[in-house]
Amino acid sequence: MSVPSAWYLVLAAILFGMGATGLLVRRNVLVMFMCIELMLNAVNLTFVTFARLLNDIGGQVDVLFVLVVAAAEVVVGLAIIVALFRRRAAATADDIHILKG
Amino acid sequence: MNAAYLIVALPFAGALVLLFAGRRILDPVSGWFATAMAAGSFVCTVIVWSTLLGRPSTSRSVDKTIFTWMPVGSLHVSFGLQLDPLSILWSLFVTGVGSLITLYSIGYMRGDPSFSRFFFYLNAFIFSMLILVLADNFLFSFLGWEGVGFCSYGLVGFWFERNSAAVAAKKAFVTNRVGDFGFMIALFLMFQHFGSFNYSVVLAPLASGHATLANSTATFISIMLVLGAVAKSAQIPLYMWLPDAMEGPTPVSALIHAATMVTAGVYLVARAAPILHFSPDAQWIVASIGAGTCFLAATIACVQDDIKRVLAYSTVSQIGYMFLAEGSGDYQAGIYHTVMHAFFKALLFLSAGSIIHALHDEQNMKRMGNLRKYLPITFPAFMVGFLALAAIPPFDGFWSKDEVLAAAWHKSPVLWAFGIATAFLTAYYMSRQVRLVFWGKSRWNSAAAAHGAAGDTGIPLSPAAAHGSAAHGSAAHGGGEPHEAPRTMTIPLVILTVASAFGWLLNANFAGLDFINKWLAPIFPATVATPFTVSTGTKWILGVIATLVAFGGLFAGMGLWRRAVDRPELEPAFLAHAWYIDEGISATVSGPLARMATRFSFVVDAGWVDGLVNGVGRSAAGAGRQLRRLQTGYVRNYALAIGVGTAAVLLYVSMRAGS
Amino acid sequence: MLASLQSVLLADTSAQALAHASAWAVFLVGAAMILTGAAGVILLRNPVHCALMLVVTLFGVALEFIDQSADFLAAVQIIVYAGAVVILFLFVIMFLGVDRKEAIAAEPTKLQKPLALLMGLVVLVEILALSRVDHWVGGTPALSGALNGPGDNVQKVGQAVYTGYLLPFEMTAALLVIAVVATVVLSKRAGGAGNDEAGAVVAEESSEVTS
Amino acid sequence: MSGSLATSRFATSSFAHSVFVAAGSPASTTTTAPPGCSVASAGNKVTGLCTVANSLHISVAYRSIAPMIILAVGALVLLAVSAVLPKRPRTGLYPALTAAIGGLALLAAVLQWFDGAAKTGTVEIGGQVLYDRFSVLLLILISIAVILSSLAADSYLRREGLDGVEAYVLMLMSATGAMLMAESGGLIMLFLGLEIMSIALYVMAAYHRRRAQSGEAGLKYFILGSFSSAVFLYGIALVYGATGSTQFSQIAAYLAGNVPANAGVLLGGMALLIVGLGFKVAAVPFHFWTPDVYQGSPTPFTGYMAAVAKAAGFAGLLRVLTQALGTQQANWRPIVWLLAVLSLVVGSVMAIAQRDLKRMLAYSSISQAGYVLLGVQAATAEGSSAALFYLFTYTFIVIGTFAVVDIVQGRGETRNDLGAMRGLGRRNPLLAAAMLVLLLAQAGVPLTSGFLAKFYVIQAAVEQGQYYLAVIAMVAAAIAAFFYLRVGLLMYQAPVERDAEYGSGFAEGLGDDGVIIGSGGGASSAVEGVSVAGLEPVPSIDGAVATATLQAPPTGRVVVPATSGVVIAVSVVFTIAAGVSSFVIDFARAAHSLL
Repeated sequence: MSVPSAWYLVLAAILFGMGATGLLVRRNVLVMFMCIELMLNAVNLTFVTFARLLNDIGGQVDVLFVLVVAAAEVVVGLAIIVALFRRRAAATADDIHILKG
Repeated sequence: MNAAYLIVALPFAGALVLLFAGRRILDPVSGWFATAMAAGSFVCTVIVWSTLLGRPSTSRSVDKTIFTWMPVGSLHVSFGLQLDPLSILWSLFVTGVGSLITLYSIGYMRGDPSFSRFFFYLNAFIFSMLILVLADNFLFSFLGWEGVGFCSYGLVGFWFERNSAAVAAKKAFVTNRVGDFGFMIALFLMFQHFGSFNYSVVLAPLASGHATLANSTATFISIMLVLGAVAKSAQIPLYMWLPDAMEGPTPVSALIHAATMVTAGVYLVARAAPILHFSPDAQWIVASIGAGTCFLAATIACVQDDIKRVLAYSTVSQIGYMFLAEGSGDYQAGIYHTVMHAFFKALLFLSAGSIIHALHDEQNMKRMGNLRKYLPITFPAFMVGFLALAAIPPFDGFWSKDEVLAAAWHKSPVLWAFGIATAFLTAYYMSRQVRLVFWGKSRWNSAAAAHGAAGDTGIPLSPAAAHGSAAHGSAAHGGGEPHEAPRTMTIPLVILTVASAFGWLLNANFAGLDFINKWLAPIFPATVATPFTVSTGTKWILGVIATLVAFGGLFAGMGLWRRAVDRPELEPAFLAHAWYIDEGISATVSGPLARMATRFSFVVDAGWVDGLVNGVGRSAAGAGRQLRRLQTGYVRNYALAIGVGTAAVLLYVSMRAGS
Repeated sequence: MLASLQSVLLADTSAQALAHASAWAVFLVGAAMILTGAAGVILLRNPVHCALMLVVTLFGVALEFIDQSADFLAAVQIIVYAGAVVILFLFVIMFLGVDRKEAIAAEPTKLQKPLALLMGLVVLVEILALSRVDHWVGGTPALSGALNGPGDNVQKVGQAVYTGYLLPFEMTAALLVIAVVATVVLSKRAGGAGNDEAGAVVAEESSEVTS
Repeated sequence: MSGSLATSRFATSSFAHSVFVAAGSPASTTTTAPPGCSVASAGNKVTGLCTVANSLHISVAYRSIAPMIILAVGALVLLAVSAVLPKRPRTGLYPALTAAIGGLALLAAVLQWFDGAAKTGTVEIGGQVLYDRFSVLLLILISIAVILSSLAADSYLRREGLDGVEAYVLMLMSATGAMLMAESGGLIMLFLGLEIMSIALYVMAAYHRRRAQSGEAGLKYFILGSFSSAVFLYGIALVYGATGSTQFSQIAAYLAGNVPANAGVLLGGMALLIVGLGFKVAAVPFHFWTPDVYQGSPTPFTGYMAAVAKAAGFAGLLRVLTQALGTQQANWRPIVWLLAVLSLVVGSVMAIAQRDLKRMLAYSSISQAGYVLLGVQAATAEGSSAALFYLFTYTFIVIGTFAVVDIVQGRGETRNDLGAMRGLGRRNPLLAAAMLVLLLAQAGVPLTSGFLAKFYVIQAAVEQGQYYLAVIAMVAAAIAAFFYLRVGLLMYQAPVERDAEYGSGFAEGLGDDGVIIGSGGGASSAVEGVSVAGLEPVPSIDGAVATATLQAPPTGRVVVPATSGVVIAVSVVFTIAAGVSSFVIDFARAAHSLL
């Protein structure tokens, strides 16, 4: 009836790829974290599109769970980041590498 | 028959006590305790043996389960002792020779700060070796196999503060790991094919002719088993660790690296005879390895200066004989030679230890000489051992070697030719040794003066020796004069001398005294080892030739080394360098390959075996270091690695989806 | 508001072409927002700007949800993401005082960036190759309840959540407990009271969404 | 928790555990009468729920999720108790309560084992829960891990001044998530369980407030974990699109009856699922987080993490691969094969190069994951039960090992290098003996559970004719033997105070060669400090430099806290008992009924 699903799915795939790339190239922990949100949104878009294609409500419910998980992840993640960076001026992921080898 | 449990329990208990309480037991007591345990085990073995002897020959195999272990599929592997002629024969000489050497060690190790640790190892070794031979399944036997390897590792590296001892121990350990792989793979194949490890399931049907085995299966299993045997018994191509293992204390060389552990490979091949029977190829491999090793090692032994290294190469060479006999299908001859060898080689090593002891840690034969005057017990003992090893009738070695050579002749005259050449060389290098050590001028005066202060535990510059000299130092020994060893050391020598002189009577088949043959007959029925006979005439001719050759070697050695000590023309460099095998392969490997390899930090330098052995450790550690660089600590790098992995997996499935 | 917009679009059955065109229009607008926002997140140097660009993407995704008759999710998307998550991001950025430009040039490992770009591209190409771009779907339709048909979207989602997805739905409570405990634990350090509140706020909000 | 909420909204009845979820559209189900909805039957522990509107039904079989509920409710009880109690409760209250809750869960799980429904295997609660012995065995495992870890954590947390209720709540919640994974009947459930477990573990990794390493571990684990979760989730979406469902049984049914329109999407989804779960079980090349996180996390939590996260991850992997995607075996086996080989080799090789004890154990756990993968990739019932058995034995071994490490490292986790183990044989012979047993078990020495575990997985591979894999596994085992043996020997060497030799010995010996030749018996020779024999003499300058980074080993007697002692004793006893008898593998055999 309207836009073919493939368009949404390719869009989602591009968004996923961008999110993944962003995670790998950015050094700011918070921005890396935002990139994870981008990836999760790509997945949500994929779920919704498949739900429409399959005429199945399940896909939409799955998105609901992803949203909840994402919210909880954000809380915990930001708490860890705050706990770790409270005394540091610059918050880049590269500043944290005591453990290696 | 309940004494059967005691056979293994006594040394085990001894090892445990010495491990946990050894430090609290005073010096000689722990040695006596260990000796008592080993001797008790020997007594139990004798009891079991006599019990079995009282039974008809067909029912001399008893399986005593200790406990049921792992369930594999529907089948339970039980750990038990299989008391049969083969295992009992081995146990007899393991415990017998083991007790004597433990006794001898009391004197030899006196004053060593790690005295009780040494005896812990000895008891643990005897226990492991007994498990190896008495186990009723291959898996249990493998435990013993690993156990003796561990004890050998601990004992070779006993004086680990010396770098060479540590390196030698490592070499022995890693070389044996190679063999262990073979054994383990054989185990898995065996389990896959038979569904069991038990001798009664795997071997008995084959031995009784109720089952057959495909040639390919038999060959593969056999080759893997032989790989294990070759590593443990120091045969080509894995023989290099044994001469280096002489870094250990001399009683260790006598017990582990001459009489018992190195014959584990011989035992394994004999045990697996029913499998080998279905693979002529594997038999040929065994025979060829034996022939090649006995000759190669004998040539190298001709030019060694270190008294123990001569004996070490000689051991490699003699085990080659045993393999030769087994590959030729005459297992009894191989085992006969094993037993005889245990007697005379233990005797030779212990005598050598006595000599080293007397000369305050001198091991170079070129700095000995004229010792017959000073060592009234050691000298005749060594001479008997020498005559037995040189196969001069009527001593031990002659009779067993005669049977080995007859079997080799039957298999192929080429194998026999290798054997007879080795016989000549053996007589030659042994008479050279005797000449250098006991006759000629005393060349040890200066040496003794230089080394006299080092102490008497056999190893120069070791803290053990330094410690020892404080207690029994040069003052007690009145300068550098060679002296006979204490009684704990000479008694075993005397016993072993008698055994080396008359042990052959155990299997004197011309007089109907072929006890070992008859005893082992139920283990090697016609379905396992195709019987063959060499006609009496041929046997006589072969025997006469062997005797002549042995005397030839003896006279050659005695004559050529009558005067000079340094005869470079008789000590060609290629032999002194052990045929350049180490160096040769080292050159190939460290040439273009090394240049390539260094880029990846795989360092191959010290020679073939060293390169291989250390290479395993080094390349693993080197690879580890390289990989550690990937572990940068930067979380984004890790994420990238996950990304790369994801891309790779996706790439793979895209190819699958595309096809 | 968004839901009503969508119902207007769907109600216009008399002019299918218009509906078609409007669906495309919504899709294209959404796609543009998504891609612009994503590009902004990964390219802009100031984290505050990144967070704002994230909102753009989130709105774009919500638009696409509406376009595919996921009204409820669109609403949740806006409320949870734009309303809570991004606010929290901004709060933390301000709290930590990291709202400065990132020195993108300084790079401890040289290969990281080119490899990262390459990997992103490779993964994308592979996913597209696997789907052959427009052959995405197989499967048996409507196993957990049909999407089309009578009833509105919220009702259907609710039904599915309280029947087949009951257990997972209940178990999300565990996540919220963890989130609360986590913030308490991690903010125990001396002088870090603000963090505590931030965690609690989000935990409350997300529990509202799910209950 | 779930029950009360659900009953408040829907009409309740009590029919037995059978589950009915309308598979068609709501319109079609109006004609179908909800079966059993009005029938009150004997299921006393079971509450059935029937919806009124549109006749969608769900019944909640509580007994199938009893251990999970016990843990979750237990966590809330703990929180409540801590809120009610005065400021500082009696020491040991929380760990005791946690262990008791774990014990209750264990009891429930053991009862489940004998439940007829679990024996045959049923699908419960709207298809979200697979109730079979496979799950139950893992529930037992997780309960045990909770009990042991809570006991082991007690002394650590008190020593570090971190005691409080939160750690135990997090542990219980993460165990709930792990149980959810083990019992999951579909990908969504699996994902939720994974997230519940992981998010709690992130916090646990960052739990030590004063250690920078702990925070770093938490952050790294969190970023990489979220990344892999997103990848995993995309995999779920793709599989959902390709098959139309996220339930394992329905995916399998669809794939059994149909050829997917485009296998590519399915395979892509499968690949991403493997990546996500491969991350959780620390398979190479998704392992990079492991050493850092294991090293940085509080030691008892590391043991817990290694046991539970691995077990749950493998449970998910087995469910997904063998149950949902069993038809795609030909496609996933090579991937898992490669992961197994890489994990085995990289884990062993890297462990040699380590000086930090926890880090070495982390790499060792990577190589252990390789062995479990060996069982997974065999794709047979034998392989699955071997993998289960491996996980079960590894739980005890790893928790026990980290408990010992915890005792040795001392306050502030300052003595984590291998040298800290030096002289343990004298400083506490029993502890050293226990550690030796656990190390030998990890090395796979016969008569320990570790040997049987390795044996079974290799056996499973050999049965599939994969001799190469068996050989690689054995080579890896041989390499691994070096570093386990190394620690074992170190414990029995004299705790000399001579720093220079000590430092040079370790820094160089380990760095260069990784192989220690030394005395097994622990002689008192003064020169033993140089018992690390590299090939070349040790350069003393480097040694002196290295000394600066290493601490002198203490020589006093090591005191074992009672709770940790119990944990170690239990681990050792189990390790030996499972090594010499057959009961565990019998359970594992019985557990693969659905696989």
